Order: sequence, then C-alpha cells, then structure tokens
Amino acid sequence: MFRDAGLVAGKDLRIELRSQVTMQQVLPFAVLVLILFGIALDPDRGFLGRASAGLFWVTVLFCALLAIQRAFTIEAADGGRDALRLSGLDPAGIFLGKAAAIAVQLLAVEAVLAAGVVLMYGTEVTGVPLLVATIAAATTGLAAAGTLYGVLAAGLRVRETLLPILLLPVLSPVLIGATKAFEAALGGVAADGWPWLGLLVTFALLYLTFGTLAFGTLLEES
Amino acid sequence: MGAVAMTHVGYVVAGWAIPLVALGLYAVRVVVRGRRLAEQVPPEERRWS
Amino acid sequence: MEPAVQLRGAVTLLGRFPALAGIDLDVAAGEIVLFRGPNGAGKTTLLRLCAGLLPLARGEGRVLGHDLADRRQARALRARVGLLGHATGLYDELTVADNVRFWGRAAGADADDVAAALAGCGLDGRLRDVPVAALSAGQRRRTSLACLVARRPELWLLDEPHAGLDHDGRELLDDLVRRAVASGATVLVASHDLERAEALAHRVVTLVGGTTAPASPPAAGSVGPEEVALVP
Amino acid sequence: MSAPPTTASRATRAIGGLSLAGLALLLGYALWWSPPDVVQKDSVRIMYVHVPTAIVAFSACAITTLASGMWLRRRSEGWWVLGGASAEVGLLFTGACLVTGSIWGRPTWGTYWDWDPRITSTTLLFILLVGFLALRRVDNESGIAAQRGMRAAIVGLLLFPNVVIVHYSVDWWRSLHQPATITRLDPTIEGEMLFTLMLGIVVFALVFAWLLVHRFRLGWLEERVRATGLDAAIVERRAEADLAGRAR
Repeated sequence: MFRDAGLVAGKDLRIELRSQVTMQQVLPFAVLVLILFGIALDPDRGFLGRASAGLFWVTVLFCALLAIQRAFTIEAADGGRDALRLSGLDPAGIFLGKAAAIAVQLLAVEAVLAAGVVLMYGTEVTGVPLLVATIAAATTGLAAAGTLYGVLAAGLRVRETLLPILLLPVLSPVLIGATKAFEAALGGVAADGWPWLGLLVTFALLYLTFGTLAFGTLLEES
Repeated sequence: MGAVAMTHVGYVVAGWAIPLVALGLYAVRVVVRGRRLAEQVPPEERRWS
Repeated sequence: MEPAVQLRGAVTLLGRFPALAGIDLDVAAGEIVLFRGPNGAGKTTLLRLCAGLLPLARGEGRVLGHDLADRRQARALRARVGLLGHATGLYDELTVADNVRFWGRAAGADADDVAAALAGCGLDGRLRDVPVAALSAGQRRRTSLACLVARRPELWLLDEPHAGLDHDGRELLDDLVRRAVASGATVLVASHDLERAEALAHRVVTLVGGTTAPASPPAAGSVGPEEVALVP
Repeated sequence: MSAPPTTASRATRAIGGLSLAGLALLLGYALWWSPPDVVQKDSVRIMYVHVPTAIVAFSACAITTLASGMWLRRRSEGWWVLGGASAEVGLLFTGACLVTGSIWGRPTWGTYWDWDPRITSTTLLFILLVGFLALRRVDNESGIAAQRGMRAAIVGLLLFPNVVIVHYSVDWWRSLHQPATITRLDPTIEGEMLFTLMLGIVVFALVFAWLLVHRFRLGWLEERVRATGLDAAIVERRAEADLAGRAR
C-alpha cells in the first residue's frame, strides 16, 4: 500500500513541479488574502495582531480547497479515473499518496503564509514547538478529509460549488482547534494549547483511517 | 395559574407558531405528493395498507 | 480451457439508458474478435463491461474466470486487463516516459518492461521526454498503447485502435496484437475500420441496439468486406 | 380491498392521531399550566419546542448515518430511501430548532444570534444536512439504485460522527468564553417544567416518526416510478435492434 502511495505522491508532486500551479497560483492567492484581510480590518487598530492566528487558518482553509480541487482536476483529465481503476494500484495507496501530495503542497503554502503573517501583522512568534505540532496535525487532517471529500465531489458537474459546502463544515473543528492552539502558543501560555492539539490529532487519525477504508468504494463510483 | 398577563407573549407565540406551521405545511406537501405518486404505482408495489 | 469471456443476457446501464440490453457472447482464450455495428450500438460499453469497469445491471458475466456480478472479483479482474479507448488516461503535464513508467510500475512492471514498451512503440527517441500535452493525437494514442503494453495484460480491449494512427502506427499495433496473442492474450476490438481490423480478427460479431445481431459465420482468415456486409 | 392510493396506513393514522392529541396536551402545559421561569419569565416556554426539535434533529442524523451504513453493506433500496427521508425531515427540524433558538434568545441576549454553543453547532449541522441533500440530488441521475448514491452514502455515514465532533469542539470552544452563568439559556429545570419538557420530547418524536414514515413511503414510490421506467427502456432499446435489422 505504501509503495503505491509513494508512487502516486511522486506523480502528483512531479506534476506540480512541472505545472507550478500551487507555487504560482495558490501561493500568491494566500498572500493576497492576507493583504485583503489587512485592508478590510484596518491595520492601525492593532486588531490584526490579535486575530492573526484565526486569519492564518482561514486562509489555509481556502488554499486547501484550491489544492484539493486541483488534485482531482488532474485525475479527471481524459479518462484518468478509469485508468486509475485499471491500474492495479491499491485504492488505500492512492488515497494516502494524494493526501501526502496535498499535505506537502499545503505545508509549503503555510510556510510562506506564516512569514507573511509575521511580517504584515507583526505577530511575535513564541511557543514554536506547539506551533509546529499544530501545523503538522492540522495539515494532515485537512489533507486527509480534503482528499476523501475531494474524490467524492470529483467528476460531478457542480463540484466547484459542492466541495466547499460539503467540506468546510466538516473542517470547522480543525479551524477551531488550530486557531486555539496557535493563540495559546502566540499568547505565551503554551500549556493551554496542547489539549487542542489532541483534538487535531484525533480528527486527522479519524479521517486517515476512514479515508483508507472508504477510498476504494468511492473510486468505484463511475 | 398563569393568571397574571404572560410576558414576552409575542416571542412565545412566534416561537410556537412558526415551527408548527412549517411542520404542518411540510406534512401536507408530503402527503399530497404521496397520493399523486401512489396512483401511478400498481397496488402490489405498495407494501402498506 | 475456460472461455476468456462469457456473457449471458448481460444488461448494463449508462445513467438510465440500457446501453447493453441483454447480450450473449462467448470468446475463447487467444482469440481476436472484431465487433462491428453502428454508433451507439454498445461497442464501447461492452469493452468497458469486460474490463470490469461497469456493474452488471442484469444477467451474468464471467471474464478471465472473474464473475462480473461480484464487485470484488470485478475489481480484481481489472489488473489483468488493458483498455485502449478514446480517452488516453495520460497526465498531460508529465512526459511520455513519466506516463509509461507510472502506469507500468503501478501494475508491477519493472524498469526493463517500461523501456521495452517505449522501444516497442517507437517512443524511445525524440518523443521520450516530451510532455504529453505537446503530442499529436496519434502520438498520444501510441503512448497509451505503450502504457498498455508495459502492463502486459491477459485481455486486450481495443476501442477504435486504428483511429488516428498513421500507417506505421497501424502496422505496429497489428504486430503488437499478434505477438500478445502468441503469448496467450485474448483481444476484443471494436472498430469501423473494417478492412484493417478484419485482416487481424479471427471472428466478426455485429452489435446493434445493445445486443448481438444474428452471429455472422466465422470469418475464415481474411473475409472480403463485401461478403460480410451481405450477412444481416 | 386494494389499498387506497395514498402513503397513509393504519399505523400512520394511529401515530398521527396520537401526535395530534399529544401536541394539544403539550400546548396546554407549555403555554398555560407550567410555571414561568423565575428569571426568564414566560419566554422559557419556547424551550419546550426548542430543545425537543434539537434532540429530534440529532437523532435524525443518527438514523441517516445508520441507514447509509446499512445501504453500503446491503445495497437494498429501502436503506437508501430511509437515509434521504430522515435527512430531509431532519433538516426541517434543524431549521425549526434554529428559529426557536433565536426567538428564545432574543429577550435574554437582546439579539437574535448569540455564539451560544448549541445554536452555533446546530447551524453547522444545518449546513451539513444541506450539503448531504445537495449531493444526494446531484448523485442520483444514474439508473439502478445499487450503482447510484455511493458518494451520498459515504457522506451520510460520516454525518453523525461529524455532528458529534462539531458539537463537541464548538461546545469546548465556547465554554472558555461563556461561563455557565444565566446568559446560558437552560434555566434549572425541575417539577412541572421538567414534565412539560419530557412531554415535548415525546410528542415531537411522534411527529418526527409520522413524517418519516410518510416521507419514506414517498421516496419508495419515487423509486418504483423510476424502476418501472427501466423495463420499458430495455424493451424500447431492443426494438431499436429489430428496427435496424429490418432496415438493413
């Protein structure tokens, strides 16, 4: 299963390296959203600094939607789903491979976004271990749930509008957990953040397990 | 019991009227559509009576 | 020897439309069968059913010993089948070599199989590192043919294989099919390119309205197109 | 005696009668006989519809998840229809719960919306149901039920777990900011108020059951109409073959 996952992840990342969609489209979009928040929330009132955790994760959520849509647009190209079904790849491997590729791309976007937030919102970074752990757990959860709901919406005519309404309510616990953990880390009381990390890890494990089991039956859907 | 004038009358009435009316309308809609479809389906297909 | 493909009254739906409306078919292992018939007769659907991609709405079907009604067996069947259809199933951003390597290794082929497939399809020269997006339709079809060859399937399902191929391409395809059959594979071809396909096929079956028309007599070797047309 | 062409039956008439009687009794208690709350005075009477509809909404999601799970295992049409019926009726109750929640909140909080944990998670539940029903509608063009609705069944299977996770995280999130003081809606309940609340839960459960049975049968009929279309299509398709045969 993990061999297939590596194969699929490698393929997705190679396509990304060639097409540069995440780097040249999703990444600028992320920075743009930061700027829009800045414009909308009037930087002088110091509100941005306090809300930077929440704004960061809302932006990541939107970038995740774009990355997931992209991940399944590749497969929809020219009979890709049939080829996947005929390929002999283990469906669980395909799920983990796609999720891993999405996670890697999201991490890249999050890194730049973090720099942007520190630069533009003047957030002072403390409690780094908690920050890193939160980013890892939340990104895994986003990638796992995103891949599962992504394949659900793929191939449907109205997938652009259906995916957000299906996925975002499901991801709200990740938004809550990640934002709270970040606020604890940035606010200096890292101890409060660790329980939220528990929520993120549970969410990620739940969707990784369910995705691995359900992906085969979902790929079946012609 | 409840002799003194009820407070927040407007809210209480609204709080009860809106859901009950909604449930009633939905119930009527389901039963009517049910009746219309039931005619198109031969009786043995309907396993209730 | 168990027949490669055996269908009894098979019905397959595309949406609510019964593309196959009760079809009976028997194909022995190592046979090359050509399916003729008007557009919309159900040729493509028949190939996809035999590939285990479509569920059986009614009737029975066994392909390479797998029962099509059982979802798990239909899924297991797919790794042993190669489908060359209108859709190439290739990743436009990846190069020819990347595509053949990905689909080959997905089916367990090693580096030599991949290299052999590329060479076999004449793709190991200039085209090797060209992104598929930059290829012509014929070159894309050669690439998906190479992907199929790399996977070494036991059942070849070719949907309009000759379409878009130049002369060399057609020679190449016929040669690959003959070599595959020699090594025990079975081939089902759906095509309008009659004289080309008939030279290749052992037997011709006419498909109309989602089912087989009265079976035309087994074409002994190469039967001229005129004789076949007379038979309803 | 052939059944009259409706979705009603002895069972639904019984449940229907019972729920109407129960509703009358509930209205009596909720609006007149039960005492007003010391702090909230009479606005507490909305609780007797808000809490029961919330409970029914959550159980409707549980039924949809169960039905989706069973459909994935058995692929029998009944479970598929039950999943959809329960979600649709559940959506109606979730809407009622939201409306009554904000009306009840108005006198207490002074606004129609407050980030009260239950209202927030019920709103997210509402959107989850809307998404599920939207996916179901998009998903059931294809012919036979067995092949259809795979995606909606998976989302249905995840519906209740998602509801629980969302409810838990929202509750935990809001409990940091909103210590359980009087601003929370639930006054201490005992005696006659408790009885009225229990009565409310029973009555609305009956109403839900009645609606669910009728909506299920409506769904069942829709499936029958769709299935009868299939045989006709096969006959028509084979006729096309004869037509082509003769024409040549």
